[in-house]
Amino acid sequence: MMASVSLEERQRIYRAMQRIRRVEEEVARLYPGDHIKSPVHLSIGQEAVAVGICDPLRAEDIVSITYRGHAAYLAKGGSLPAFMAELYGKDTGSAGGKGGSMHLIDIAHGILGASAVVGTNIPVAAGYALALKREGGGRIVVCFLGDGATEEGVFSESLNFAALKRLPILFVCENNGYAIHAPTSRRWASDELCARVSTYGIPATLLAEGDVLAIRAAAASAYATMRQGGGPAFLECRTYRWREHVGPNEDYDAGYRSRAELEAWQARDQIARLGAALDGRDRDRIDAAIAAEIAAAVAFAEQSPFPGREQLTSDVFAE
Amino acid sequence: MMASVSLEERQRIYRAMQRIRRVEEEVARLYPGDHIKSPVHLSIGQEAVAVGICDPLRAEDIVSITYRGHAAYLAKGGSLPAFMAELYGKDTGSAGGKGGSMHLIDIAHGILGASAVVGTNIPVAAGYALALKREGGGRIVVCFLGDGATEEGVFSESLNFAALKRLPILFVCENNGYAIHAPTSRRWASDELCARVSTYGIPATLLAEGDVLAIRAAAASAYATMRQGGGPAFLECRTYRWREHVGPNEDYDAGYRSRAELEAWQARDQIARLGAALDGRDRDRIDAAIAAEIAAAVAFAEQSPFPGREQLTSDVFAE
Amino acid sequence: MSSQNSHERTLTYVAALREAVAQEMERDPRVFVMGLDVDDHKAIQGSTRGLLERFGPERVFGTPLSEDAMTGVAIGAAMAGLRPIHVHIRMDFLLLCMNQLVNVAAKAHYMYGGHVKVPLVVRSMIGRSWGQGAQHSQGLHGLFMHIPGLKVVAPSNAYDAKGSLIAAIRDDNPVIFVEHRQLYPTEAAVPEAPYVIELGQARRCRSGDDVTLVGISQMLRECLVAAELLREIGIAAEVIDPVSLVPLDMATIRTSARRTGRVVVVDNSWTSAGAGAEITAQLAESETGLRLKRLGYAPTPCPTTPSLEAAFYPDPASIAEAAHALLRPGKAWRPDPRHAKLAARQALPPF
Amino acid sequence: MSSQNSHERTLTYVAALREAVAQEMERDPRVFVMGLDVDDHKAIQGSTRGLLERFGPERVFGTPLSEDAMTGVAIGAAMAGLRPIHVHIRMDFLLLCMNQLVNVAAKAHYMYGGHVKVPLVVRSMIGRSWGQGAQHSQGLHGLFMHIPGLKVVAPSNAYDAKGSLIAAIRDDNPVIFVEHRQLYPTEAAVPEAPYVIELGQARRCRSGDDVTLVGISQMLRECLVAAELLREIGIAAEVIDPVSLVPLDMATIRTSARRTGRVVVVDNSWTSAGAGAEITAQLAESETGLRLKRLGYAPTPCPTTPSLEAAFYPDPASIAEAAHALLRPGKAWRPDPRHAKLAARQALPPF
Ligand SMILES: Cc1ncc(C[n+]2csc(CCOP(=O)(O)OP(=O)(O)O)c2C)c(N)n1
Ligand SMILES: Cc1ncc(C[n+]2csc(CCOP(=O)(O)OP(=O)(O)O)c2C)c(N)n1
Ligand SMILES: [Mg+2]
Ligand SMILES: [Mg+2]
Repeated sequence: MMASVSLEERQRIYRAMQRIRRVEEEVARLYPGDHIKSPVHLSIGQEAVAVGICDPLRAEDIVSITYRGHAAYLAKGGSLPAFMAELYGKDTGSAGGKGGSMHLIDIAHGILGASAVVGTNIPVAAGYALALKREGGGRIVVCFLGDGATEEGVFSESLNFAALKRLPILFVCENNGYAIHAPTSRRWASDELCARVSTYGIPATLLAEGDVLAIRAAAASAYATMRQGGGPAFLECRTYRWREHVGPNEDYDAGYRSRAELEAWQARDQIARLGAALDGRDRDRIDAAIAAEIAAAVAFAEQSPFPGREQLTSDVFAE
Repeated sequence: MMASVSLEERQRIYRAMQRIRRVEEEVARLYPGDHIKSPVHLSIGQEAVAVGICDPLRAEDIVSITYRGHAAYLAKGGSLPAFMAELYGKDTGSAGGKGGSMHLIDIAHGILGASAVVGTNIPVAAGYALALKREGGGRIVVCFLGDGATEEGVFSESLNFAALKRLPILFVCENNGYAIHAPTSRRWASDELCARVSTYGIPATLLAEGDVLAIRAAAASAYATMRQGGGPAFLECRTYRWREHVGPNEDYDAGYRSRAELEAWQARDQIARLGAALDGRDRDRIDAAIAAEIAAAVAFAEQSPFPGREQLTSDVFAE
Repeated sequence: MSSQNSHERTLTYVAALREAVAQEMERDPRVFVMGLDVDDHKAIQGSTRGLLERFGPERVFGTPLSEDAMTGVAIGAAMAGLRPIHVHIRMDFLLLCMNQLVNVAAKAHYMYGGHVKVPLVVRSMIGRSWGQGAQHSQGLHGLFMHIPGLKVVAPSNAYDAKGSLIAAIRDDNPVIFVEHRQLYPTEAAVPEAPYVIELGQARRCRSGDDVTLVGISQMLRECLVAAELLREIGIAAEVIDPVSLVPLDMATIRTSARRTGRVVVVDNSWTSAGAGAEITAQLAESETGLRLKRLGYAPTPCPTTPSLEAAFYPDPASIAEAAHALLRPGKAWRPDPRHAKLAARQALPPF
Repeated sequence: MSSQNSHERTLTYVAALREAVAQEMERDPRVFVMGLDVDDHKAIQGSTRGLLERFGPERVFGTPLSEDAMTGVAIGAAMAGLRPIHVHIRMDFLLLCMNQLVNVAAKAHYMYGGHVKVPLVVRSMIGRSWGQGAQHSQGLHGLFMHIPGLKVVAPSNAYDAKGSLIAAIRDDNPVIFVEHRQLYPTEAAVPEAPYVIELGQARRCRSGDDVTLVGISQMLRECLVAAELLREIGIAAEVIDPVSLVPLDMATIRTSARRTGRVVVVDNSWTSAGAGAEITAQLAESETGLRLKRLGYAPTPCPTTPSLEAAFYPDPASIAEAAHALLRPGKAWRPDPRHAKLAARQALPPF
């Protein structure tokens, strides 16, 4: 797969994944300092999905993200300073400090607001796709969702509607094997998710390896069909959350999963893999730029003011 | 199929279907007189499903019915006088006049209360099955649902849970092709319902012909497995509602469906078919007994008192 | 309504709803209608009749039975700049939509720092009639009044129905629009040209100095009859229609209450923690010395049998009785039921 | 609580909940616990810890993310004679369960003529803390108070938590059991033997003649601190905990209101059409001349940033200020915020 991807593309993909990883590591580092004012659900380990999916998107396309949405937010081009300021609860945050980590949004970059209620974003994304279909300009929506979200009835309802109306939407299930601490084996009667989705007439593909280039290729091919009115598509991307469900730490001592599981996924870490294939100096240059960008974003967040009291009652209703 | 079924069984099945048909025809006849005090959703034309499913059940088994539940209520052995009195809004009705046609119940005969909110009975039935599984006595639950109910998210959620816990429950989809006036083709992205259900690991069978003996055989074989811990099963029974969605009349002039559709189903009407294969005098004897039973039930309903005012506030809470 | 004269056109409530939507769809291509059965021959008891033929299936479409997802779809479309009207033939079915309405629609504008809007109208009908029973007759507007970010409107007549529905469609926020099945055939003078009834303005429908009756949705009509019954025994009742519940025009209610000193709030729902509780509590917080009383559904699920259903709802007689009790606490009085029925026929049509 | 002495055992709220469930499961094999994550190592912040080990996976099990169906499953199991306790780590998630809770659980006993019972307990937590935000911190008990057929309990301390949870489990009706995250670590004297706190009995937590403070759930604690602040300026506040909201012991509240003439109702939710509205309206209907005031969440979704979140909630200072305003309408007064914090530390632990 790697051979067919240009050097420039490989650099871009490496950069995108590494940037997410480094941002989240920084969030984890800062977290105990109580500057970050809301619960954080880190994607460390899952970056390949967000990047593989978002890399072939156009700027005017839309992504709908979850409370575990840092990766997709950044991959789609969401503002890093606004992100960091939002985590800090600042007036300059993406939601003016009212949303926090679980409610990231960046409409200018096509990122719909994240919801903290699992599955809730799925029909909303479908509704956005309905509007884009009427618009007729070939724009599409990507809807991220977790493996747990597929258990919510609204997932099935949304699939049926999207297929019925042939909406331009790609559903991406980030299957990290767990909902909080419960493995899929204790929540799913079977793992035939793709087979189930395809009974709606939605092409469904399982990507079991976490390979960023394979994900990207599958996404790109789905988009091409969708832009021509091909209707919805579905990708199940197996992946792995390296940290605890919520918060900055690891939790392999909790007993619900083993470090061996982590190690298997770390062995195919896409950042390491793509990084290793780059020229060392190129990689260092990229890494240094990322570090500088993150430092600037943190400084921006730190220096921004908190929203004033009068903001409490603003924006309840749109005028 | 018919050959393997004894004369006694054929008489019983004919009687059960004919009794439902005649009861509902009587309801339709009475309806304009305003004695019946709530909306009625008739099953005329669909009797074969209720009877095929309920005939092999044991008295101690449970069925969960819908607002279109007259047929299953009667097939499972629900009291006819209490049914008629309930439609009349009388104190002697199955719910003391508080429920009406849409909320039939007969706990003594294993009939869980019907709900007027589509799909709502599905998880409730699964919960009952959970209790029966714990009981361990081999009792089972049958859950009736319409084709429209499969679109509600709770249907998918319930399938997953039932399969995960291997609950003793048979889901029976009475697919009459319409939800109110909307055909499945305008609501379903595809008709691969059985394929979808089977992805949960639930054996799913389509019975497309409305043949009462085929339905009965499929149900009986499912029950045998379920009683031995085999977990849930699913039957999709195609059928046809001869009358309007709600109310006593036909509605082939409304434009949403053709009389030809009706006629195709009437041509394989199971009551006519089984009736024709019986000895004429046997049939007459059965029919006369049904007529007498219905007349008695109507008289009972008419003569019963309305609930007194004090009933308004009773039974809000169980003491 | 304000300036009726004999040349004015009268319209039923249901026709007024239909006209409001058709005119708005004509004016604004972003407006569209979705919901179970909006496009069949019954057309939600006529309220969506003709829209499909006129605006086509892209702007008028039935949906699968998936209220939860369809609400999310409407919200997403609204975020994208369209202006959906999501129709439910029963308000009871909104209980399947609560997560999307409360957790998303109500909060999105605020929670996302003002970056999105949700111009969504949710039309639904209180289904009272002929043994509809516990799950097909609920008025649930009180639930939505509890949640910041939702507007709630419940017009009682054709004139307000048209104007407030147009206002709701033009509003950039989610609006829960509450209809009542028994209001559908009622008539009022309704101008043909589009007009807006501002949300948050109550209407004084009848003036009087002895007692104030506040009637919500169809209960407004019951209050008008009750006022007639009270007039017959020399009590002058003022009757107020809040029209919109969020925003709520307490000023008009308060002004009346100050004058009469007695208020009966009659809701088309349960009293406990409902619209009646809110109005009563606001009055009690700002005034002392008022005599206040709420009426609403009996504190039970709705029974189907008419012998119980009749007692479940407030009616002109019970409203008049409650008003009388506030005025003359010692003396019990209740209008003769047959006479109350007669009065209803005389007092009401045409509205 | 009533008869504390130094030999009594103290327990945290969370331990009291756990003990109540364990003792009831021991006593009655029909009782079982289900819900997302009840069986993981976090055990719903400890409130279900140890149950799985003790009672096994048939009686303590996690569920898929399917709140709607799981509520139906619990209802069905209850109809079959079991006694489910369905646990939600956030009350916000009950919005996915509204159809089953309101259309089925609340109505089943009535709608089916008394032929079924639904002995179901729905435990859920108001999630306030650390930037939980708009969708993870709501108190929604007001919605359930609107619906006949549901009981609603919201204990504010470990003693009541144990006793009222046992009462809820033994009750033959659906009970919405409201917990508050910030109450979990609070301690009270809690007898080891099982005991029942009858639902529908309010508790007078502090007596005083000048003003009555009614505090719901965690707001009871804020009221106790406010009472301290008021004492410092010579105002004697009576503090009442309704404990259960349905049934609601208005007699106790009314008796206090008659004596003090002034009532502030402080809820852990929005005021509009909520629990505060109900209590205020009932007072206003039966008494005239009371001075009444509601406090609750700001009329907005809950913001995450602490600079706004602090102003979103009532606190001892704002409660004391409101009480003072009822007593001395002319003069504005507000306790010094730093002093108010100090008072909180002194007034509260141990409860
Ligand atoms: C409707 C709802 N139920 C429960 C929760 C609590 N909860 C938060 S995250 C989560 C797990 C979701 O799992 P999954 O969809 O696989 O996403 P992941 O966290 O693994 O990315 C749960 C149960 C919630 N937020 N919303
Ligand atoms: C949740 C819900 N949505 C909508 C309705 C209105 N409604 C009543 S019956 C019905 C059609 C149901 O179709 P189906 O499940 O196929 O059953 P059938 O009536 O054909 O037997 C609808 C939409 C309802 N009762 N409940
Ligand atoms: Mg997951
Ligand atoms: Mg059907």
